[in-house]
Amino acid sequence: MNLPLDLPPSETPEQAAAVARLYGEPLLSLPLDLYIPPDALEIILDAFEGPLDLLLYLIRKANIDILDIPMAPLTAQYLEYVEAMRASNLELAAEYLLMAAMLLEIKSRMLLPRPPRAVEDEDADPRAELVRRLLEYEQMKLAAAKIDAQPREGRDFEWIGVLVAEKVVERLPEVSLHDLQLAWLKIVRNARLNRHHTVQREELSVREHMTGILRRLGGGGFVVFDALFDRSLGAPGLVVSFLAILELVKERLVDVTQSAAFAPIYLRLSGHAADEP
Amino acid sequence: MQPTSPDDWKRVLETALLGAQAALPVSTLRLLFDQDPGPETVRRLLDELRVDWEDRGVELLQVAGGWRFRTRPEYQIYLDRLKQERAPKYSRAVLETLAIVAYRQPVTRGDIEEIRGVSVSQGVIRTLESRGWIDVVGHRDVPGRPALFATTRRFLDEMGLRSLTELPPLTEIERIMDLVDLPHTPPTERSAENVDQD
Amino acid sequence: MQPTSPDDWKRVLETALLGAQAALPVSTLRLLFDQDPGPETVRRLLDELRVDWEDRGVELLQVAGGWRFRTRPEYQIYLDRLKQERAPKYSRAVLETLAIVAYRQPVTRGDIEEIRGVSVSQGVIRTLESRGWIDVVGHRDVPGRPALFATTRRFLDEMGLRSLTELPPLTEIERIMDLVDLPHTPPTERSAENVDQD
Repeated sequence: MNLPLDLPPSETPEQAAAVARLYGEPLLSLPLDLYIPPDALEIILDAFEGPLDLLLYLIRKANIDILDIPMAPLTAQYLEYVEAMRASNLELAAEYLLMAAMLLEIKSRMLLPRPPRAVEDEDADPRAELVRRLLEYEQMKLAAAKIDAQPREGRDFEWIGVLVAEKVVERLPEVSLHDLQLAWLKIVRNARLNRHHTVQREELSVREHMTGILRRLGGGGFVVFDALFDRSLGAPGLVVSFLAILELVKERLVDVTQSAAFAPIYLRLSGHAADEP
Repeated sequence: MQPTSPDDWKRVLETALLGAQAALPVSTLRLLFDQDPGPETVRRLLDELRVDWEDRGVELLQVAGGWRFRTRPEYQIYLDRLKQERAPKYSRAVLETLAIVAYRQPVTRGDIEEIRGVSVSQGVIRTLESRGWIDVVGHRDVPGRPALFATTRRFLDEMGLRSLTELPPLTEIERIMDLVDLPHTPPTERSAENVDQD
Repeated sequence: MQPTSPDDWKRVLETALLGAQAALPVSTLRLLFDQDPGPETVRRLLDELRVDWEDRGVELLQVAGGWRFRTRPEYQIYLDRLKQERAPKYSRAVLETLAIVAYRQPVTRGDIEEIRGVSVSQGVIRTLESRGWIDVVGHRDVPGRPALFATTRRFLDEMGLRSLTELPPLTEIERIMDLVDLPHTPPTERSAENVDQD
């Protein structure tokens, strides 16, 4: 494949190169390494991580001083690749075209006579930004290689963790009453934003009885009303038990049935329609 | 590092066994060598290795699956000291859920979510159930029949309480909170101390 | 077994470190002793232990989380003979992205693309995230609020590093870059060592 060179018609590649001066010496021919066989393009495109990578390769292989890049041959070489890639219908990332435009712009700016007022030489060099990016990228590229070379668990070494003789009994978290209090404090504090929770001591006792009664009714069958009262609790206990039952009824957690007046009263969990006593 | 002597190969064996996650059979260990020395040689080296480790805190053992390094049981009391430090803690979600079940029982998961203002994961409930601190005591008779949770006898026992009425009273807490009245700072150590005296 | 001499305690330390599933900091290792010997003594014993293991296939290493034994990389070719599957190899795109996050953190995907000169696929980021080597540490306060990536503690651990300062120093290119007179990177000779302050 003959690669078209993006050079002015009057210039042969030799002339174009001769225009460039490397380290003060006229560059008569591009270093051989700058050329990559065109049929290797596909491999090359895969091998490079992007336009910066390709440019770095061209520069480093040609032993060009990165701080004084000969823009004309580099741009020509770069465009050659881009053109060839496009000609081979390889999927070319937009970044390669963007870089081509950037190189052409730098090249053309360097051809322009420098305005005399541009005193700050270095800043005026149109290549400065490109050089900065190339160097930063190269640094990260080398860093990537070093990180890859760094011994890595699983690939280069294994952590030692020999079996421990006895299986240690799993420790369960400790919870103190204080923890519970603090937890509740947080809840209340958050809830206060919406509404106020008032939970009183008596109510708690009722709630405890509610739980107890629900447990008694846990089987799903009927339990005689009287059996839910523990006489040893004394009058206050009986009242609380009764309040608990009322509360359960109110919250529709239990059903109360009585087949006839003065017949035994039965309770069961709501929703258990089956087995009558 | 190019092992040549039997001692070198013993180092390779030792390294492989120390770095292994499971017991290694002799048949596997033979793969380590450049040239298979046969099972007898490997066994002899393993025996030597076992002797080398005899006065250490780790021993080389022959178990069902092959050979394996293990810490000696005599050292366990020291290793246990390291575990003490990492006593696990329940998350805030678990503690708050427990508090709500304790103070508001019986409650559904929906109730808990309503009070906390956030959804309660199944994991939180399961943590408390598997700890044996809460269980299902019934179902509320509403669509979906959600489970009603309550604290267990074991919860009271492990908290050192005779009954739920011995839980720290909430009215006191709320009173303190009203006095302190911090709009967005969680209760300070001061209020926590006050709570302790209740 | 009742340890009395420093050598006995070294055995206990060794056993704890060999049996640990993670790096152990000196503060934790102090708990092993009947009486806390203080950090200096523990460090001295650890140093002795490290020397004791010098010609073995396993080495004692100080990493981010503390001290930990690991197999020496030179022995990996032997250990690999026992492995069913090889450790994953990462593409240059992944490695370069990792390097940029490691040395320039915190960075956005845009920053990475700027340096690499190509777009960074979501797959590359996801590879590093799912390996647990990078994660999102915040968002840059610019339109779109892009995520800021940084390396994780696990990255350090798996690389056997104590801190980012132990990353391989950046090539001296940076010195050359000073000559270029960069508009926004202030020239420093120490920037390679100071990555964690960037």
